[in-house]
Amino acid sequence: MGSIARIEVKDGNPVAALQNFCARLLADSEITAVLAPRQLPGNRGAMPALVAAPEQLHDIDPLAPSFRLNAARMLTRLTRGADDGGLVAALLRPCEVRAFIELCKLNQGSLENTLLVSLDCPGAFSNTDYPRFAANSGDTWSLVQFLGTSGRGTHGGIEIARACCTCEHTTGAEADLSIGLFGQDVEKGLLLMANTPRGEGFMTRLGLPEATDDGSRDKALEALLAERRAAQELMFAETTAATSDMTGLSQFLSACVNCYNCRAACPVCYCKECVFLTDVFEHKPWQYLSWARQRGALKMPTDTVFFHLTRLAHMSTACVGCGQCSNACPNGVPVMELFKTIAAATQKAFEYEAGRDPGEAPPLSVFREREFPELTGGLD
Amino acid sequence: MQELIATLETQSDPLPGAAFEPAIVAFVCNWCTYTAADLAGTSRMVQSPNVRLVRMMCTGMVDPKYIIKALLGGADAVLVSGCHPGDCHYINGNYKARRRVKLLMEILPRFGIDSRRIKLTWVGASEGNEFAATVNRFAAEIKELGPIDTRRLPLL
Amino acid sequence: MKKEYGALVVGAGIGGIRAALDLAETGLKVALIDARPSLGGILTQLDHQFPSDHCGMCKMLPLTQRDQSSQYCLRKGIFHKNIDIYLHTELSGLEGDPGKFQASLRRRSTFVDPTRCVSCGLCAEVCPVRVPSEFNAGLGQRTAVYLPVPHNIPNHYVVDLDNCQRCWRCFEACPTKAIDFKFSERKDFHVIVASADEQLSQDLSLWLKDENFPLHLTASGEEAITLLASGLECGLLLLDLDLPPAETERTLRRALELRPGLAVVLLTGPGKEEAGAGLLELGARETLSKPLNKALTVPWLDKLFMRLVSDETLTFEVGAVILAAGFECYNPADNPNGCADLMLYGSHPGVLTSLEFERLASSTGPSQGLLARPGDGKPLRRIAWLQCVGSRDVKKKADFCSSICCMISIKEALLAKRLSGGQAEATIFYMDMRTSGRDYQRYRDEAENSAGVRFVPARPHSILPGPDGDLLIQYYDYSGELREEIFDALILAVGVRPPKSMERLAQAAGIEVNDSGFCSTKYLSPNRTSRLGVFAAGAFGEPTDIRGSLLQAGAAAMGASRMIRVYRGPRDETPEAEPQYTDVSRQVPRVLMALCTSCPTLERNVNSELLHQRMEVLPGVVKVVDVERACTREGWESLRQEAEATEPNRVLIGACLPYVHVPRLRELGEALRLNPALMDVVDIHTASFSGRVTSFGGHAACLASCATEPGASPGVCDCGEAARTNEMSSLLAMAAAKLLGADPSSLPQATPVSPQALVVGGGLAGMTAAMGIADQGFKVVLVEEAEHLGGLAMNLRYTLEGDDPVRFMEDLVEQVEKNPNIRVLKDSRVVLSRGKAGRFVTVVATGEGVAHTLHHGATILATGGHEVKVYEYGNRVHKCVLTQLELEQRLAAGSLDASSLKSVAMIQCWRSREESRNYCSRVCCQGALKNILMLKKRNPGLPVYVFYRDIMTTGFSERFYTEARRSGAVFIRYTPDSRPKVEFKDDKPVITALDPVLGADIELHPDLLVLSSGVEPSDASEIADLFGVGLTADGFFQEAESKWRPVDFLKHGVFACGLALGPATMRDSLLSAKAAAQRVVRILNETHLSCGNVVAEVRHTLCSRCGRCISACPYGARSLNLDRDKIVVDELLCQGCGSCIAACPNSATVLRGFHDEQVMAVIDAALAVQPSAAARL
Amino acid sequence: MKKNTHPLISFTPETHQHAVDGGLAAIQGMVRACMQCGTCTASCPNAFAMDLAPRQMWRLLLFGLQQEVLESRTFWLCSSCYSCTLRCPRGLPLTAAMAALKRLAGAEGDHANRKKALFYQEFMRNVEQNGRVQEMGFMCHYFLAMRDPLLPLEYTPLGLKLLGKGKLHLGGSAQRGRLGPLFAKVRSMEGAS
Repeated sequence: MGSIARIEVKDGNPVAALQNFCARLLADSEITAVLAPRQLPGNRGAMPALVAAPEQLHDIDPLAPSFRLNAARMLTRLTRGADDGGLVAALLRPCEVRAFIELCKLNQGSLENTLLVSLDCPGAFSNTDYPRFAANSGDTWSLVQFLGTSGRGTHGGIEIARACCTCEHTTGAEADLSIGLFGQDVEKGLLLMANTPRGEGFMTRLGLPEATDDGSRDKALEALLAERRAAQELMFAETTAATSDMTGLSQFLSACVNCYNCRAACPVCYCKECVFLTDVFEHKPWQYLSWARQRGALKMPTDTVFFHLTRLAHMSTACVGCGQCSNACPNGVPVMELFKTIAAATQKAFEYEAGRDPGEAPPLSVFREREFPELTGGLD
Repeated sequence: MQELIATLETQSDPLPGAAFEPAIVAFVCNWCTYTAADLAGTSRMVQSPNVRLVRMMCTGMVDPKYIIKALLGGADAVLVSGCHPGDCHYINGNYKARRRVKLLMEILPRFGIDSRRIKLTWVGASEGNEFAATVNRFAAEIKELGPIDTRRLPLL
Repeated sequence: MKKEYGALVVGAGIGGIRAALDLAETGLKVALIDARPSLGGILTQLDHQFPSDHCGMCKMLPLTQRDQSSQYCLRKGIFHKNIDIYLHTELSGLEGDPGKFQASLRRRSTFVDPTRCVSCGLCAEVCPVRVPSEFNAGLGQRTAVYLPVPHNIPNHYVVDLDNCQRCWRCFEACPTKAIDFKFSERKDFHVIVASADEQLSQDLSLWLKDENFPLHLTASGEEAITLLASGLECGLLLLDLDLPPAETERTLRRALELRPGLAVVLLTGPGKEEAGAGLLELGARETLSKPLNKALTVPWLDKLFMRLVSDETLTFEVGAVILAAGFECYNPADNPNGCADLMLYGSHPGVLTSLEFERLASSTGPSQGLLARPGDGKPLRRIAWLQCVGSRDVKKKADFCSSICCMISIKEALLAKRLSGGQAEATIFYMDMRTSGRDYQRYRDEAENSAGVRFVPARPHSILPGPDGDLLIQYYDYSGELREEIFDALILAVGVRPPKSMERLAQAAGIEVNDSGFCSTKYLSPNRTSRLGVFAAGAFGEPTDIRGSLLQAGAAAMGASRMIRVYRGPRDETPEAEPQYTDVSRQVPRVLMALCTSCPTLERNVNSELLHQRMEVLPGVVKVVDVERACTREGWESLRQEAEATEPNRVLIGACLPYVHVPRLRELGEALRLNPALMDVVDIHTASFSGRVTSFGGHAACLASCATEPGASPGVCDCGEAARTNEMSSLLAMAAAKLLGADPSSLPQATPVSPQALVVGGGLAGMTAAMGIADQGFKVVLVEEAEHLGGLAMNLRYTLEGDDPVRFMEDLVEQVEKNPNIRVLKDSRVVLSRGKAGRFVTVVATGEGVAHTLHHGATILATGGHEVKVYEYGNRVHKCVLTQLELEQRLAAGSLDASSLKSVAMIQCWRSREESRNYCSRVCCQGALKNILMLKKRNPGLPVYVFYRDIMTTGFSERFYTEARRSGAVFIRYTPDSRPKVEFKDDKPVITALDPVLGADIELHPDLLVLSSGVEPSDASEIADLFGVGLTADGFFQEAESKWRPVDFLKHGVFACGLALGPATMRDSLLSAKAAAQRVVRILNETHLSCGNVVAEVRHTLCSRCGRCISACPYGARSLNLDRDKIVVDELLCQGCGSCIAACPNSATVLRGFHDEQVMAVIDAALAVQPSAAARL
Repeated sequence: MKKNTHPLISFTPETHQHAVDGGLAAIQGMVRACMQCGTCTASCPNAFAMDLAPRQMWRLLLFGLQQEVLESRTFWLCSSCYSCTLRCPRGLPLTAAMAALKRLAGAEGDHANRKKALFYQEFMRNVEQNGRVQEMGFMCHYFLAMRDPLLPLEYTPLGLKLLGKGKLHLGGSAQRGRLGPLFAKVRSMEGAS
């Protein structure tokens, strides 16, 4: 357990306290900029912004329950191949931290060039729901109330995204620093915990008052996780039941129009261009005709199930369950439900957890000489 | 192109009540299993006609796409077969293949594709009889299992 | 027929193949011959080799310009454009001098025309003969017309004439008329009998009446000669020795004058043996004992006729000869002392030789890999191995160690464990476990500790039949306790013997053999025979394992290559041009499909019309033609003509045995100027043969329809034909789909080669390698860290074999320094290296601070090693403690007076063969023996005690162990658990140790304690990093493959040799250095290196540079170019395995010949439902 | 010595030198190339009764431990079946070495060894003369040679027991003298080896 400090909250405004925290970071000579969610005009939610000037921190709102996109991809652009020596401090949700770690394993970003700061995540609303939430209760008071419930229950009849309801990775201990909200009186103060040597270094330099762990965060977390896991189990069971055969899967995916937005929104689908959009899948007319003949009829566009199954094979071991796929789907296909269910299985099969440890190689990049004897009937 | 369609149109659906003959696509490595299959063929070993060999240089190059494509395209089963561990002409391709098959085994059976329809075996170049036996056993097993429903379903 | 070759390689086992490839790859034409009717030598029978316990022979195939040779399992066969293979062929004479030998060869006919045989096996089905199968080591039978190796390519039946009963059933059964017993030529085979014996003449004319040979009976030699002189086309002269001796001799001489090479057979009676022998020397073919009887004479004459008209004599002009005739396994039944019965070999089915066990464990063996006892079929669960059967046994004329059996037995024990699912108990009875290779000890340890193989140091002598067909083995263990154990089987680890044909071969090649019957070689020129220009490869000169055979073969190839270049002048400056192909990348695909119709089965079993119709409508197919007999030259000629008319840019051929056609595709490609990568051959023959009645991918319509026609049997009805036609269409459609998507663009540009080599390390290995390269006309830069050349070997003073290493090394240093092609950089080290095979740039810094930038095409790392420094057991504290090397030097310098010593003790394996130096150093046992013999020579009464674990005197060095024992040295075995303890009293060592034989502790007070500290490699981590190669846990270089690519690294263009590669004697270092030199010459000999047709490429616009492909590539062929931020492929390092394409999620990396589009189109074609039988047409 | 009692045998070069000077050297020479494979022991039909297995005896011999060697009864139990000689992979004349040890023990040994040597000598002479053992005659000669008046008494109980079972032959044999040439041949062969 690393050292713990306290981020004082003044005037019952944790957002201002975090803005202040960002300013402290920015004041550090090693930090060149801060990447953090910033409120969009018109209550549309928050999007990441790269802030280099402290005076521009006023709109920063890392606590807004809005998760318009996974910022891990943004951070990779800021870190891959960066060589000026400065660090970008990134305030991220745990799923963003884990996605970023996955992307770093794939050489898309670099942990060297960033200071990762994660925040305890109570969850967020989907992109379509957030404006409604914000319209109903766009003030600090309602935010504090939201944080107090840790995203449980409905807020003005609006539920947080299902990915968040079923998320068991609500804290980002993989980051250099993490900010503790759970179990805290967010109107008074937040916790800051150092998890890595780099985090410890900053902790010392930031000069925040020391704090002790009174166990309240762990207790709150435990209660939250119990609920989340139960929800997750329920989701897995529902999804498994709905997709237990090819007919079920087809129905599950039936609204898909092959727009590939899910893969564009997916933080760990790192390909410059999906293979399904390349010439590999530019079929010749006679091929379509021959398939149609073979099957009697051919659904157009083709390869929908093929796409989703292949995407599962490609990224399910790296899936962090952030739910941006569902968020991005224009047709309401419950993509997250499917992918998270399968990802849980594939990651378990390889004793792997996406984003857990930067030193852990992706399962499909390594092998052992002796493993999985059941595949070949125990024979070498 | 018209001729093609014309010929294809002469195809008829299987006769009702006829015995089910599974279609198995086998991705085999150039160095071991393909040569074993060739040996089985040239030695006239009795082997199931249900298998179509797709020669790969190494099982390590069998993309998960290929297996998914085959199963969605109506293959009743897929066999991936290469050199024994430690034997790979390309040092370690078979180990990589094993991980990929493991991955697909975690995914596809969850959608009703019976895990028995995906098989990984090691068959060395001189093991013609082993290849024939593997194929025959596999074909018999799949016959028992019945046809895969991807061919029948109006798949997306 | 007279052909010219660069080299003749005798023996097509792995040694011969390696040597032939090494020469062929440098552009020399090679004739590869083997007396057997099949390729591959003994390894065709062995499926499993340690350490992988499977095969890996294919790893020997060329890595650069690999499309010049076959790309399939090497155990099945090999093709290389520069190698002509002659099987069933023996060397019968070698005249002339190096550079221009005249080699005569005898090629025995197989009586089967390979261009006609389709390996259908109908001949064997009708053959009534049953003889033990050589392939299955006698476990099982074969017919007289048989497949020598069931998995060869090409695989044609052969007739074993010696065992043939002349029933001619095979001839009648052959559907393609491939078997030719020369019936039509009988009438032209005139037989002259010269005999005064009327009865004999009468008998002969009666007996031979039905054989159709024109018979000419003459009563005297004169008459016979007259007949011959008259121009009679005589095939055989039977000369009766009962004619007056002067007459017989005159007749023979005259007959041979008139008809050189005429077969003259002497009819001898009792008392004529001597006369017969004399005439045989004059050129008579053989003798036949009188009185003749019909049952023997007629078949004999008939077979003689067939041999005479079918066998061929070939004459080649060759620059050098490599002998790689291999070895044979010792047969316990051959033991002159009749001990076979003691082992129960031959009388008990549970007693097998190791070769027989290998066949049992093989899936192509008699039990198809099931470990069951021959006879009663009992599963083998308790198996014992008995080492040194026929080795290390002076009474069996084997004062040598066979070198291979220890590791074979360990491997077999592990194999037994694996095949029995871990149930088998394996016990190895041994005298010394000779794990004398770099990683062998660890292999043994794993077998012992992880797999539970039991090692018992004892030699059971009494093997008795036990209960239930089992075996009772009695032995005294080391404590002197008599033990009895029951086993299901006993495997005799049989040693090796020179080939049976050795004497004949040695005579034909004009070489000497040693006392043990192997080819005689000198210790410090291990690749040379006694005849200049004739080299020994493989295990021909000394028993050795695969690795050793390949090193020996590489060294022999180096010797031969050098010899050819020296005697034939400088290399040809205009090497054979690579074929130029038309660029068809902008053309619409046009596939020409040719279907071979030669096989009657095809016609009978397939609806050809329907097939044509289906194929013609396939996309891209412009024409479907029938070719008669695609397996013949005429067939290909007609195909070529057809292709020239059609102008296709893809060619697909449906025929049989696709592998056989690979060379022909190259030729067709050259004729059409079309890259063979755009051609393919599909086996439609196997499908046409199947007697099955099912269709693919749908439902078997025929079963239902056949049922409606009573009496119609499956396979005969039309539906069977339909099914076969379906299968065939599907196969062809798949291949067509693949061809259609083939990438026609030209390959990446060939890499120009810098014709210079860099050798790092100026010791024995480095200097030898440098000489091997320089002598072949290439420049070499030799970099040595020290101020003098020579390295470790400079410290040696004498060898066991009596050579003078000091003189040898001084000569070598002088030769190197004087060689105009070698530039020596002493006191220098490599500081930087970049590049790939063909083009390296390396910076070498000298001690004075001068930096040399070198451009070289290949690199040899020979950084050597040194004797391990000893700081324990009182060395460097007490003067009486020395290492073996120190003792050798002191003895040589005379600074140690052996006669003043009262006793000497030696401890072997000091701190080696256990972690952290868990390997045998290979040199210490020999070093100790050398010193013992020197001490004993100077002071015969000197007691010498040697504490040892296993004495590793492999090969012929065994005799020095015998000699050391005879000289009176006492050898005391110890184990790592009870090692000798050393204390010092009054500056003298006091050694206490357990003598396991007596079970008692002994205490020694020697004057001198000598420690065998072993060798370790020089620190090569920096060099390894610079050249991007690996090191083993012990710091030796990690070669690409310990058996099959012993001097290569995975990174092509960099090679290793000598002590840096693993513990080595001087001889070992010489061999690996020469082998490495030849590998380098292979690269330098080219002006450009081009990659294979199957090679990976990156589509940069799609690439996300995630680097998964880099880590997936087993050859290090991929890297991230930081300047351009691109993944780049070194197309020479890339071997086309496709690991990268499966690792890449979006097909940004592609493999030529296996694009995603192609593979998916093939899958579509495979799954396309063929029209059912009922609906056809 | 079958049980591993691990007695400490201490060597000094001096004891070894003594042994080499003694009559043992020649016998050592016969078995020097021994590599302790144990084939001799495994082949020996009498090994079960020996106090030292043949392999162990050769070992002691090579260590130069004359006293320990001569104290053993192993070589006395050698029945010259030549199995070991036939099977020794090193081709050593082991049976001859056994015989040489018998001779050495007879010549140099203590009372116990002389006793065994005489017993053996008389046994063989008896066999050579009679073609088989004439127990009565053999024992008489042995007692005479030993010149120990009390010795016959030691053997009386055994003698009576054997006599009772009809195992003692009292004299008279048709085979008399037939084995002479065989013994002569063996003597000449052993002399030669």
